[in-house]
Amino acid sequence: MSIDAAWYLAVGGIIFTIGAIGVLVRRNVLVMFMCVELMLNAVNLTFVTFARQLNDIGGQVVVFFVLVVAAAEVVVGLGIIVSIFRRRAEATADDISMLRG
Amino acid sequence: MSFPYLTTLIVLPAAGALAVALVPRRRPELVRVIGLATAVAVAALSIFLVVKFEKSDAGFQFVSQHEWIRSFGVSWKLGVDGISLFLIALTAVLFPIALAGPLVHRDVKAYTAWLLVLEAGCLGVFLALDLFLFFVFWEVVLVPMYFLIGGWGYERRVYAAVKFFIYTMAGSALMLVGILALAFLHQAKTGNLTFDLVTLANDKFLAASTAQWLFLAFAASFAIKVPLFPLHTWLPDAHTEAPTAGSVILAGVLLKLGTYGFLRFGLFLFPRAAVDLAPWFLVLAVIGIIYGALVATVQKDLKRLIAYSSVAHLGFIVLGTFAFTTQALTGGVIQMVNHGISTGALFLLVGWVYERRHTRQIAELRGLAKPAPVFAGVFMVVMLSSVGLPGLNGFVGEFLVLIGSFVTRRWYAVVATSGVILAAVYLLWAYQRVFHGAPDAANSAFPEMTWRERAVMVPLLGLIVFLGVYPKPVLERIQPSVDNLIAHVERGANTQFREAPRAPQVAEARTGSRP
Amino acid sequence: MVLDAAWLIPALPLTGFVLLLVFGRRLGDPWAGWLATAMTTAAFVVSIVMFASLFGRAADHRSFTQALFTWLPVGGLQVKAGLLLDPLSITMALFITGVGALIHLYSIGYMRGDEGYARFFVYLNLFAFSMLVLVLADNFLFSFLGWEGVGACSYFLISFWFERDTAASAGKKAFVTNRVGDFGFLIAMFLMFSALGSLQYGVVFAGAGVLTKTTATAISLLLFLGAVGKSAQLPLYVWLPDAMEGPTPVSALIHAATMVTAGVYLMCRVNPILQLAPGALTVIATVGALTALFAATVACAQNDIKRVLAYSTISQLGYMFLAVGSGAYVAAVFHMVTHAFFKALLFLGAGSVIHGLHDEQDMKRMGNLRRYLPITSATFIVGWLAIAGIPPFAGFWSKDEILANAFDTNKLLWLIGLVTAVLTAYYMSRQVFMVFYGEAREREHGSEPHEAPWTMTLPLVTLAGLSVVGGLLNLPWRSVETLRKWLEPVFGSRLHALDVPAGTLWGLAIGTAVLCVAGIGIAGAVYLRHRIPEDRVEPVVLRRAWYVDRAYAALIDGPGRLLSTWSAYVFDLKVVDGAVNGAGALVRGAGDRLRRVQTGYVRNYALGVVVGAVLVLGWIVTRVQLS
Amino acid sequence: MIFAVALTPAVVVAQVDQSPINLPSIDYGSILPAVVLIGGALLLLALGGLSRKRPAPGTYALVTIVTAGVALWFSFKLWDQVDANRARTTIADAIVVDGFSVFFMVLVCATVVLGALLADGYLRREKLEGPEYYVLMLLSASGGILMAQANDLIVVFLGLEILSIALYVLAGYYRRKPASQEAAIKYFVLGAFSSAFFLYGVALVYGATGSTNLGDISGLLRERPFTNGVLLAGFAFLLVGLGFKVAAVPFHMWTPDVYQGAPTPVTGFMAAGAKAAGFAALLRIFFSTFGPERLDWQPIVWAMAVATLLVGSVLAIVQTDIKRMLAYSSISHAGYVLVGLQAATDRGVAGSLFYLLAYTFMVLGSFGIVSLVGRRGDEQHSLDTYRGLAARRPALALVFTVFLLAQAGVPLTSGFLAKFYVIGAAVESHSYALAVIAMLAAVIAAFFYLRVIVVMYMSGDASAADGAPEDPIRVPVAAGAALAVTLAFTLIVGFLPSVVVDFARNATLLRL
Repeated sequence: MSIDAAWYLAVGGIIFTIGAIGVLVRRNVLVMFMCVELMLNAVNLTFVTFARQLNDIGGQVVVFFVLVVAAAEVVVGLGIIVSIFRRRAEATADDISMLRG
Repeated sequence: MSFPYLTTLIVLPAAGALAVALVPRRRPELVRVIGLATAVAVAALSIFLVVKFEKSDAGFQFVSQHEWIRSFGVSWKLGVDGISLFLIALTAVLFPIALAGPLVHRDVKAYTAWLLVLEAGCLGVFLALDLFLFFVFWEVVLVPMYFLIGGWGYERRVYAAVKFFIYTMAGSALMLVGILALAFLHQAKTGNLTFDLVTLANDKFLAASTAQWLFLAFAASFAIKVPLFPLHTWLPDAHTEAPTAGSVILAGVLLKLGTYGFLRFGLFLFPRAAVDLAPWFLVLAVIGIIYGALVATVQKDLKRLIAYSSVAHLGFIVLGTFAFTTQALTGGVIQMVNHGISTGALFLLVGWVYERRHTRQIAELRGLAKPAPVFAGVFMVVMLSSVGLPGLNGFVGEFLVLIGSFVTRRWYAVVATSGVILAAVYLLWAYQRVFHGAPDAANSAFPEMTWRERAVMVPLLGLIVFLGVYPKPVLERIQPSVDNLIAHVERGANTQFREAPRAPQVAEARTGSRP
Repeated sequence: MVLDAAWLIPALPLTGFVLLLVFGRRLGDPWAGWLATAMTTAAFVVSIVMFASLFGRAADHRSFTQALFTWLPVGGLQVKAGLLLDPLSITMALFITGVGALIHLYSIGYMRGDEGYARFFVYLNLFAFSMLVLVLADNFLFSFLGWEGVGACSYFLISFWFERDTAASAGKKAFVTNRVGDFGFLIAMFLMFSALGSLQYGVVFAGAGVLTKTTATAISLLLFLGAVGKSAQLPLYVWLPDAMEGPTPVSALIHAATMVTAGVYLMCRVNPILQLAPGALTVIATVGALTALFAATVACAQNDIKRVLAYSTISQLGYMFLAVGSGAYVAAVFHMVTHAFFKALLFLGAGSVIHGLHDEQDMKRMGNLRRYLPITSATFIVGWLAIAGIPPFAGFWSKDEILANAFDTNKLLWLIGLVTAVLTAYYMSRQVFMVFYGEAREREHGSEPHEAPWTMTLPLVTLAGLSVVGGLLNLPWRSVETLRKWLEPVFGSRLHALDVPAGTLWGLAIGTAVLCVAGIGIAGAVYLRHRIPEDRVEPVVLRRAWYVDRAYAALIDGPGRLLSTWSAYVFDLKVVDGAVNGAGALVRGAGDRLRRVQTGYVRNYALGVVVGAVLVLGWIVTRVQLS
Repeated sequence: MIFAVALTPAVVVAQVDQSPINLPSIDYGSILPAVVLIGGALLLLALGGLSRKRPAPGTYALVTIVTAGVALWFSFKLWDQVDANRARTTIADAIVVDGFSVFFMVLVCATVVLGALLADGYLRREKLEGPEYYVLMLLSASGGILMAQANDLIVVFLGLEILSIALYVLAGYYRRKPASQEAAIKYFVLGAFSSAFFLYGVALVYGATGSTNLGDISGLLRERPFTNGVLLAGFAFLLVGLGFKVAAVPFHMWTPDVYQGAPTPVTGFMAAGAKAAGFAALLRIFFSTFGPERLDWQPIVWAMAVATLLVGSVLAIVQTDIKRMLAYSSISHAGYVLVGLQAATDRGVAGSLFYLLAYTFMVLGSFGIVSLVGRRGDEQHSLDTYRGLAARRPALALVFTVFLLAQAGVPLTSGFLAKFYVIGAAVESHSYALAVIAMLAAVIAAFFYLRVIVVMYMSGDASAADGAPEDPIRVPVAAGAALAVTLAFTLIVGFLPSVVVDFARNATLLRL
């Protein structure tokens, strides 16, 4: 059976949305970060789908770059998060709100 | 090309300011000397210009033009005509007086430097013939005045300074948009982008409504500076809180920037719009005359009182501006000069009162004429010139404005004339409360005018009398340019303004036999 | 040629003014006074010379203009500082400088020892200069210069003793009230300029023909408004009684002899325009007559020796306007001159009384002074008879001429004039009886009243003489109507020609004289014989001058102050400035509110991003549908 | 090597269905500035890692400055090339060498130089020496340049990430300070979040046009502008992503917190460099590439500009922390640059460029002073610290005043001309309302700049709150030099702007 490409796009969009909502609603920094990753992967899915549609390899190649970049982000991000939680035992994103106004 | 007098006129005070800034802090006397010397030099140069000025020539003289920012079509263009000539002289004369008159003890260096920067700015506004250049100076003026008020003013100085800065800047914000719009619309029509006043000076290429909007954009800024009736509230605060020199310059020069703007830019750039919208400004002007006088009557603070009197006096100038007759406009211009002299002198005197008694509250002053008759006498003369007593300078401008506007704007002139009565009321009443009556202990020790103060007042008194008795040399230099402007407006608005009938100038013919 | 020296007339007092301004203090008492007097006297001499050389000319060539310099040349408006010498102006100049010189002389003695001695004569000379400019100017504006100048001087001199609050306010009151009149003067000039394009007397009068009746009337009435202010007529007279706060010579010179007559002079000067506005003439006559009566009634109940004279001045000025209104310009000028003589005399007499009694002004505290002040009382009595209209004193003739003209033009106004004449006789007699006759009243300061020095008595005597013979100027016989003939060229046909049978005229004259005597009789009955208690004939309403001042306070001063206070402290601060500060507060408030959005929570910021994205997408959607 | 990576996708895209694969000739000359910066970064790493004893103080800064200087020099070389023979694309159309990109190279390199000058003294004062700071700065700078040079959305994305990731770390560089950490985490989470949006946008555009190459896309749109939902949605997401980087409302909320929390020199660098890079991409993508579609995005930019102007100035008024206040003011500055973009004319873009240049120097100067007044611990940023500064340090106060007035747009400073330029563009394209709003925003903004001046000059008691005398304000030579340069630029350009104005104009005209 074949599934219309539109569905893939839809799935991508939905996942992206879920990720975004996740960032909005979750308190745990790590989880928020994962949600961002989720969004990126949704984008990957979209890329691949389009690549298929257009029958153009470029879109698929992009995915690799995205993965690389994501990896880099993970490294840096975790570094930062760790350095924070070294001083605060448990902390939610909302505790990090001394700068405001 | 000839010597760039006008550029020098601007550069000189700026250089003076720089020089002052380089003098070490602990040499205030040196600072004073340099500052005064510069100001006097500028004054001398301006006098020289007045003498050298070709009185029959209605156009711009001593023009100096250099390219400045090519891609904006901006050029450094300066020029003088009859309208600006005496405002420049006024500026150049008032500054040395403002420097020499009141004594400042705190941070003389910065104070002097700012004053000189201010002078450069004011002269620039009066000299600029390029809209961009004009706007630059227009804005630059704010900064030194802001620092003078805020740095050397009285109790609520910060509030006053910020209010002054923001209020006027709000006005010029609109003007900037107006300037740009004008330039670009002109470019759209003619293809070349320029901010040259003379090139842009006719709104033929604009739709009537557009011209009116642009005019209003300019007018907003001028009306605030003047200030016209509902936009005046920054003035009393600024005047009251400013140091004496600040008030002198504010009243003497800065307010004129607004009225000058109306003449040089409002009428010149948008003749049609100016004519169409004239009624609105006439109404505001007349309201200002009456309202300012009414409010001045019950002020408790001398400086506030004079500030409101300025609102009234400036109303006359605006009235004259929008009456479009030779007499009214010429009167308006000379009234600018006269108001500068008289009100400047008044603020100087009030400043000295404050130096002596550390109060400006009318209620706390009384019977000063007893201990200080000369002071009282001088104050009396200045006050009468401000009341508009014939024979003193104040009368000339007011009378010309009124008789001129009566020809075209009969009822406005009539109402405005009643302002003359009110002027007498508030000033005489104030004088009575301050100088008449029996002085109490605090006031009976009021020191008499010092020789330095007399020396400072002499030139002002001289001008007050001279301009009142023999204004001819001034008038005959102003009039050609004014006629020129009126003709320009008539062309632009293609109308013909009413003129008083030309009477045969042969009074003798009938009344007398002159062998 | 001689007339070219005309400029000297105003120039001399001006020089005096300048010199005194600079050296006055060093000259001091009495030299400053002598300098001033010398200057005015010199001016008087010059005036005589001018008069002579003018007199030497043929009647229709007795006019000479001299342009000094151009004052205000702007386009069509070409105002020169020019002098016009013609019978009218030279007449004015003569009695201004003449009486002026006498009063200067008087002041030398009167002001002795005053710390403002030099200052006083500075003002006095300045006044003389301004007054001469007023009458000699050859155009309205230059005249106006003098007009305002005398106003200013009267302000200075009324509030001369500025430490007295009453004096200070009186001065201010005078200036401001005059300004109300000047308003009229100014507008009138504007009208003339916009209609005729000039302010030159010659040009205006020559072209007056083209004026519409309305314009002419408007100009006349506006000028009259000016005159009303200057000459203290209803309703602007209020400043004159208060003006008595000034030194007595000032009252004599400015507020009796010269300045207050400026209004009359102006009206006479503009007679060509008045001629075109019969309505205006009626108004002038009526106002004059009413003022005359009104002031006379008030004068009957005043106790301040100077206030009585002040009201009497107002009343007499009313006569002059009655004359002007009836077209009897010569009569007006005639009365102006004689009045200058006897009223100056009366004031100076009063001054010497006050001087003698150490600044006592209340007549209730005087009496039987003729014992102590022989010269003063004698001269004062002359003045009294003159003003009371007893033949052959000067007042009789001039007043009679006015009444005759009034009788001819308007019976009602004539009647008012007649009543006023009687009242005048009455209240002046009242004054004389209270001051110089009856028994001496109690005086707290025991020192005997003393006669004044010669510098003061000489002017008294001179003026007394003039008050006796002044009538000769214009005796009502065609052959000897000197003044009339002299002024003919100025008024020409516009002068009202009496056509009343001589018999009637005689009847009127005698009748009036008799009634005046009767008035004196009544006064005698009350104040000498005490047949009637005084307070019966001095009702409060009269003592309070019909409550006019109070009405002004209630109707103008009060509301005006209220309006000012409201606009200053409610409208200006709360509304106008409130709006400005409100704008600022608004922005700040917005800032504070927006601030709350910046919670510091990451997720809220993310929400911001998302919301933004959604908005943008929303817009996109609309675009898509559009396409 | 990052840029090596950067090429490949373009290669692929460019040469679909074509075997054998032949790598394109890589014109290193065209990307020399970026290469130099990265080279410098590596050199520093080596220096830091290999040298046994720590080098003389200031060595790192020196190396950085030299590197940036060299890069700057190369940039000017490129400018000459461009000037001589038009703009060109190289490396398989993935990179453009045109006036526009060179302009930003110059801008970014200058930022690095000044940033290094300011950082040196700061890091020593705060005991934070070490090569990492400079390495990160250089890397993120290279990212910025890449964004400006990119001719392919993917390259833009890579540049964006290189820029951002380095900045995340820099923001948290002051490890001991919670504020710094908080700034880092916030910036990081939101940055990643927004770049996800950006990337999604790229994907959608790719889907709609079949290419990520800006040249191809614009070619496509130019022949038949089409409003296809996917494409427009793509715009939308790109706008979100870049709007975040340039701190345009409503994507601005991170700015105040991060600017306040980050070490002050970093804030300066962020405000100048990052913003510039963001705008480089924004201007190129929307003006050049999506130009034909302007009717669709102009209104959005209009709304964003207005919101940015007003929110920035209004919120700045109520701040009491100077860094935070300057953060908001930088937001409203972004608004002005957007005004230039909204005009969507050559004059508009030139205006934006000029504005960015002027702004860079003003803002670096301002934050430079703030970092000095912040004193040890980088804590003293409340307005009260500035009370009576004029009395204690007149020169410093005066310089700061100049920067503040310049930001307020007072004539005879570069700030005025910048405003004049963009407003002019808006007026020229008849968006008068926007022009007026912008000017009014300027008035509001003036209010809080004045507030600082008031505090420095007019709140008399110099003694009060005089930052503890035992800890006076020290102005290191390097920082002094940086201030001198920025001041000179602000004033000279304010009076004789022609050179710089023409630079901006040509940069726009020599655009691909």
